[in-house]
Amino acid sequence: MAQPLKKSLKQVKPILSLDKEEARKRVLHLYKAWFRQLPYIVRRYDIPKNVEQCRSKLREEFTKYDDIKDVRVIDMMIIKGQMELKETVNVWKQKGHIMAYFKDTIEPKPTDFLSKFLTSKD
Amino acid sequence: MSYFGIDRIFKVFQTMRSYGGIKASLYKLWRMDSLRPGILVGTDKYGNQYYENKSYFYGRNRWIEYAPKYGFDYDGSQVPAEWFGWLHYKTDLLPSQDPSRPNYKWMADHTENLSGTSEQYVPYSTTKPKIQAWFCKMTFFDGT
Amino acid sequence: MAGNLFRIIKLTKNQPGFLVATTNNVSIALYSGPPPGTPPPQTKTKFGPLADEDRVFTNLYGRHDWRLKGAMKRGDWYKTKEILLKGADWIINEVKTSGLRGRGGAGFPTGMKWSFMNKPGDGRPKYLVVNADEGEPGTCKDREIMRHDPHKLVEGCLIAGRAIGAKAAYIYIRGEFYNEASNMQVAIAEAYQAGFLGKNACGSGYDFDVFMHRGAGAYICGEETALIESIEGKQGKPRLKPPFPADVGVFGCPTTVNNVETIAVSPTICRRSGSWFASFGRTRNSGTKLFNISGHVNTPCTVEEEMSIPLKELIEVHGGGVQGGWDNLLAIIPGGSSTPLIPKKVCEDVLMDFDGLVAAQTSLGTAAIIVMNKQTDIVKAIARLIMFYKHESCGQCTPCREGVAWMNKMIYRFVDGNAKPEEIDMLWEISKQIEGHSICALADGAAWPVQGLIRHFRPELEERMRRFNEQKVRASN
Amino acid sequence: MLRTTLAKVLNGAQFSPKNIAVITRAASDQAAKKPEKIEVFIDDIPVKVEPGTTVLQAAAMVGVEIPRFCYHERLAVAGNCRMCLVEVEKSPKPVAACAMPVMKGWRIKTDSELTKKAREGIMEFLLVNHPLDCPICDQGGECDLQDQSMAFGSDRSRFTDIDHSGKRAVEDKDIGPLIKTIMTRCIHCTRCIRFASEVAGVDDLGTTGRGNDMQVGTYVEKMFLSELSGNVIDLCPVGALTSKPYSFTARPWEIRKIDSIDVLDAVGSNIVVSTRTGEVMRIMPRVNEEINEEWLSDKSRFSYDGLKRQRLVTPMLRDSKGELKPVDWEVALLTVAKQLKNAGPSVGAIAGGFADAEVLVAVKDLLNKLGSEALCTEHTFPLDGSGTDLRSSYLLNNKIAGAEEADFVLLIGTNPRLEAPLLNSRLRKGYVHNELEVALIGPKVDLSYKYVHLGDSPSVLEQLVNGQHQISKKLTSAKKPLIIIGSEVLERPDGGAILSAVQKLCAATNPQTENWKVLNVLHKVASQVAALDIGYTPGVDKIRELSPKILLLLGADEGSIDKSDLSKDTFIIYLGHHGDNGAAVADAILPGAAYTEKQATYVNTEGRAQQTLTAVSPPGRAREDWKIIRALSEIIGATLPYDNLNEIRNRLDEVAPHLTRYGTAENANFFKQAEALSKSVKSQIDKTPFDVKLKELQDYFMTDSISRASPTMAKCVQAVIKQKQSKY
Repeated sequence: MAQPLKKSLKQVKPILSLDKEEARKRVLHLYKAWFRQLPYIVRRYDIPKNVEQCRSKLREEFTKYDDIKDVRVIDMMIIKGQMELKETVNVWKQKGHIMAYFKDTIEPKPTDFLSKFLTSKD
Repeated sequence: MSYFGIDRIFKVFQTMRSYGGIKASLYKLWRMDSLRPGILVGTDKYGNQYYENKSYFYGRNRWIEYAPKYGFDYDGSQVPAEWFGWLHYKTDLLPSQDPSRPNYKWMADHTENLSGTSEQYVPYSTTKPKIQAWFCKMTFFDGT
Repeated sequence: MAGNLFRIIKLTKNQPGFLVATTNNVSIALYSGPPPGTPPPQTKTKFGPLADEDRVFTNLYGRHDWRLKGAMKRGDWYKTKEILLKGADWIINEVKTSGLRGRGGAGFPTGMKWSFMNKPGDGRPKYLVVNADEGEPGTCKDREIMRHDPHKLVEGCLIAGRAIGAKAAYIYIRGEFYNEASNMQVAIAEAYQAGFLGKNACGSGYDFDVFMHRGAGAYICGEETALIESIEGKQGKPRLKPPFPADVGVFGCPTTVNNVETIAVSPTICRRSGSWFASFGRTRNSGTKLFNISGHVNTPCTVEEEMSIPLKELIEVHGGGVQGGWDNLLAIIPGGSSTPLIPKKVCEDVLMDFDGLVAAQTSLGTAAIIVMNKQTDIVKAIARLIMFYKHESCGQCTPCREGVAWMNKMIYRFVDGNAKPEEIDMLWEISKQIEGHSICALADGAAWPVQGLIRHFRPELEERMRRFNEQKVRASN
Repeated sequence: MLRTTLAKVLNGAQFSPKNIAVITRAASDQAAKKPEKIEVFIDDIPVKVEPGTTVLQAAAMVGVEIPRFCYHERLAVAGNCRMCLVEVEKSPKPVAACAMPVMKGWRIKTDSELTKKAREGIMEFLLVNHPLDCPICDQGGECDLQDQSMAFGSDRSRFTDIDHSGKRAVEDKDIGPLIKTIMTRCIHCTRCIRFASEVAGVDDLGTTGRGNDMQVGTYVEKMFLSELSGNVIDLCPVGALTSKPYSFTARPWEIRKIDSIDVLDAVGSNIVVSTRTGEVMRIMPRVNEEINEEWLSDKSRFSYDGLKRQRLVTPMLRDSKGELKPVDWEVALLTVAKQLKNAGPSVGAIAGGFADAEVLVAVKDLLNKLGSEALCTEHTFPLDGSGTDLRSSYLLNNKIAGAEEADFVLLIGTNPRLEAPLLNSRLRKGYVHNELEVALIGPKVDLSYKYVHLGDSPSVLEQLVNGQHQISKKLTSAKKPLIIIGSEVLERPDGGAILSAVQKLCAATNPQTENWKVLNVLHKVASQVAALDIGYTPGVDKIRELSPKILLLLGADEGSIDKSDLSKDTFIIYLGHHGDNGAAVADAILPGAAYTEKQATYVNTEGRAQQTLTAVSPPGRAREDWKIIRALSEIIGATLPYDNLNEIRNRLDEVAPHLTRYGTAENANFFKQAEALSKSVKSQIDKTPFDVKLKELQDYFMTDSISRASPTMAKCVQAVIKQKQSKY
């Protein structure tokens, strides 16, 4: 009973990629697409960031998930990323949505006693 | 003459003359973005002058020249109530000519809108604060 | 009895040898005849009128001298010392034999009440309190005793005090009884001077004091625990029972509270024997009794009569008959204002004693007969009584404080008929809600007259309401 | 009068075979000596009870609650509301459960038709004259009458007389600034009257008139002024007596309730703080049999409005003109830290009456790190003999609850009625129910019960020690003697000699009970015991000697130290929550939290550690006290090793383990050693007569920075003065 179960778990229906290599290609593809669009995004949205900053943010967003190994999860994230890209390029978003990546207005929570004391946050 | 538009040139000169020379005219143009000849129909007590030129199209034929003291800080709220009606075509009667205008002793002086300045009106809370803070009553160290 | 049995059981455990002898003794005590204190069996079938030589109160009408000299001439203070020397058990047995029941209204057997006090003492003194706060409308028997025969009461205090082992007696007299209080005070002073009271009373070696305490005229102070509170100097408000006064009474000491008449007849019982007293009236209702006849009779009076005398005979003989003849009678309140009234058809053959009146759904109370003939506005009469109770309620406990005031409001509307017929049932229910739910019996006394009225005169009430509504309709047209 | 009658009634309870209605705690204790339980049946559930148990108590044992209005377990039985009527099988009338002792084999039916009818009838009668103003009544939502009429009342009204004569109306009475009366709502349960005469010992309340015109009131136009008066508000089952300061401010269902501890005296009463929208709306007592039963003194109950006035909400620094200016925490902390660094070890601290154990230990750690030992409390305690080294010499060793068991109490230089009202209520309880005798050395004050006044001369104490006084015999022969000495006399210069004399006196007594402690010290402020436990030096003499460059006042507002005692350039830091004497002289103010705003540990006069809980957050920029010290330590560079409450509690545990055992009173020991050490004291007792600060009621209300800021307390003082001038 255990054996077929294991098998069926292994053989799942692929979303996009059949193996790791293919997934890797797709990720790189997506990365490049974003990379190319960045100058236009900066101009169209009139955000107070230059292309260089946006590139590092892009890299940061991608490397954030570099520990994910499951192909299906990677595929899902690729789909999400493409959706994001499309929404961004077509200006379906607004300036705030783009700036949300940078989290400029979010203050980090104080961790040490003194800053907690001064900000009155416990 | 009018065919060649020479009369307009005359008019320009006429206007400039009525303003008191080229320098004064240029200043007016700078201040008010237009040069318009008109008949001075009245002055209110704040020094604003009201002009009318019936030859202009209706809607543009009455205007105000704000008192020099305002400089470039003029705005519509500086028009007092009694001239407002004439200026906005609510009435054709000048304030001095209208017998039906109420004029009582208790009527307050006109004030302009002070929003955005340091004297602006700010609403304040009338509820008592939950905590009343303590403030020092000038006690010097030596106890005086 | 339980004590005896307990003692036997205990003995058997410790000393089996004594078992036979002890049980024998007990069996002898049980089978040789009725125990001491049992009244003689009933033989009479006709009761009253009382012969002159059988009267206890021989100066009821004040025709003779009320002071010590006159009283001694009439037999008071005669051989009191010997009675005292016979001891508490003898006196209590004699009173038990006489079948004397409390004359204050509730009719509790006096001998039994006194015997409650004969428990082993705990060092606290015992007291006798005489309830002379006679405030029940229609009742005027105690004042006759106190102003015309005060020495009977003083002597009764001494004897009753001896029976219960009291140290002193307090006579709590109603504030309005000024002359009666004066006479009593004189009588007490005389008794002290003659050596009948105080240290070594009557030379019996027994110390006994009698004090007078004048009340301030509150009806509720006639309730025994309220009376105790009042003596203690507090507001006259009834206490909770238990503890009964026999445990915790005046000043926290065991106390017996008795009516004036109960105390005043006890010397005569001791002198003429309990079985003499028991020969009057039916069993369990024995003795002679002071009856007050007032209202619509030709000669209102207070009279000493035999118990169980028929009501009609009492009124005909002593009251001179109802005004306008017996047929003009409407209703009678047989035992003071707090007892339910009885209509004429019941009055025909009812016997004036505890059991006879209970059978007629009323009560002997203080035997104050209020006669009402057909000129009486019966609803207004009862309403006036409720107003009295409302005014005299102490206000301590809820049913009485709120309920009686409410009843008063309603019944005054009933006088005019300004109510709906359903409200009669409501009033009945309210009176039932009051009855038995309060600390003392005042609330019961306030509820009963209303119940009596509704029980016997409901058509009258409905008729008034009908008339009132008709009038209202007519007025609005 | 009350006392003698009750005492005799209780005697009767011992001897008479029938049982007695007045079942007080003392009486039931006595009955317990004769076990032989009797069996009764409540709704057919059998239960074995002690003889003398009332029906109501027996029903409570099986979990059946019988409705009641007039009955209250801590007051005498009145039995006048009749709400508790229940049917007993074979009894023609229903009996009042609160007053009727059970008899063997009784079958009590609390749910029968008769019982229900009786309750419904009583409810109807109560409502006949009760106004229908629940929507505007402050008791609405926590009203016994409301609840019970829902549970036991009829579902419809038949009060037809509302169309004819209406309801009764009663004029309201002015009985002071604390209690609002709406007498029309009164249902005459007389709980307030019984409380006043039995517990408070003020026979001002009573009934006038009778029948339907009966009124509860003060007989004459007089105010009901007592240090325990507020409790009648809790006792009142309806809205006849409500709290005046709380009136129309909040509804019970809007309120958040937080259990806490009172710190306005050294008793440590348990309280419930009711808050709404971050504001303390009222304070009510919480039951704790060992401390306050369910009473609360007026100062503790009503001075909460002082928590909203005169508050320090922001750090302040004195500028060059000598004026205190609000600043940020950064600025304040940096300035103070600079001063501290410059001063080096020349630092002193004085702890006031509201300082909690956490801040006390934090300040001690900080100062020790800086190399200073000048840690003092505002209130002095003699250091001669064992001094404060042995706990036994500064605790109320026999506990508060133990006071009511005593049979002889000697009070020395104290007025417990005003210094610790709830201890005094225990003494009064002992006096009323337990034949307690009290003697007092000190000024003659009204203790609400009779006592033998031995004069205020210290020579009386000497006579007692020598056994020459007429009362000496009583003291030595008493089975449970108590000696309660006020902390105020120990603050005298000859306090050591007095304490030593009292130690000797205690040694001369012969308590017959095991673990009975004769010596008891009554403190006046909440912080003192914790401070002494942690190791603070009592009294400010040390500060005077050292004259440190920096003085830290931990809410020290009693003016125990004067600016003239210090050098001109002493920098004074005030850490506290109220702008009072201390803040006025300070150079820097660090705003702390009041007791309702922090989770903090307090130790009461009997050595019982208890903690307050945060009911509201500290106002403005105020912070919890120990955190301020912790922040300061970091800026100085001598960081204290605790960052959160748990860590500082662990530190507390290291210093004195009993400080974190909440709810339990750690017993003192080494009595013998303390006594032996006290013999070494050679100083003589002064001839100055003993004195206490709080003599009369008007002295009671405003004693500390919170109550001084409270308008309600000011009104109370005015009311007492006004009452004094009136002819009643």
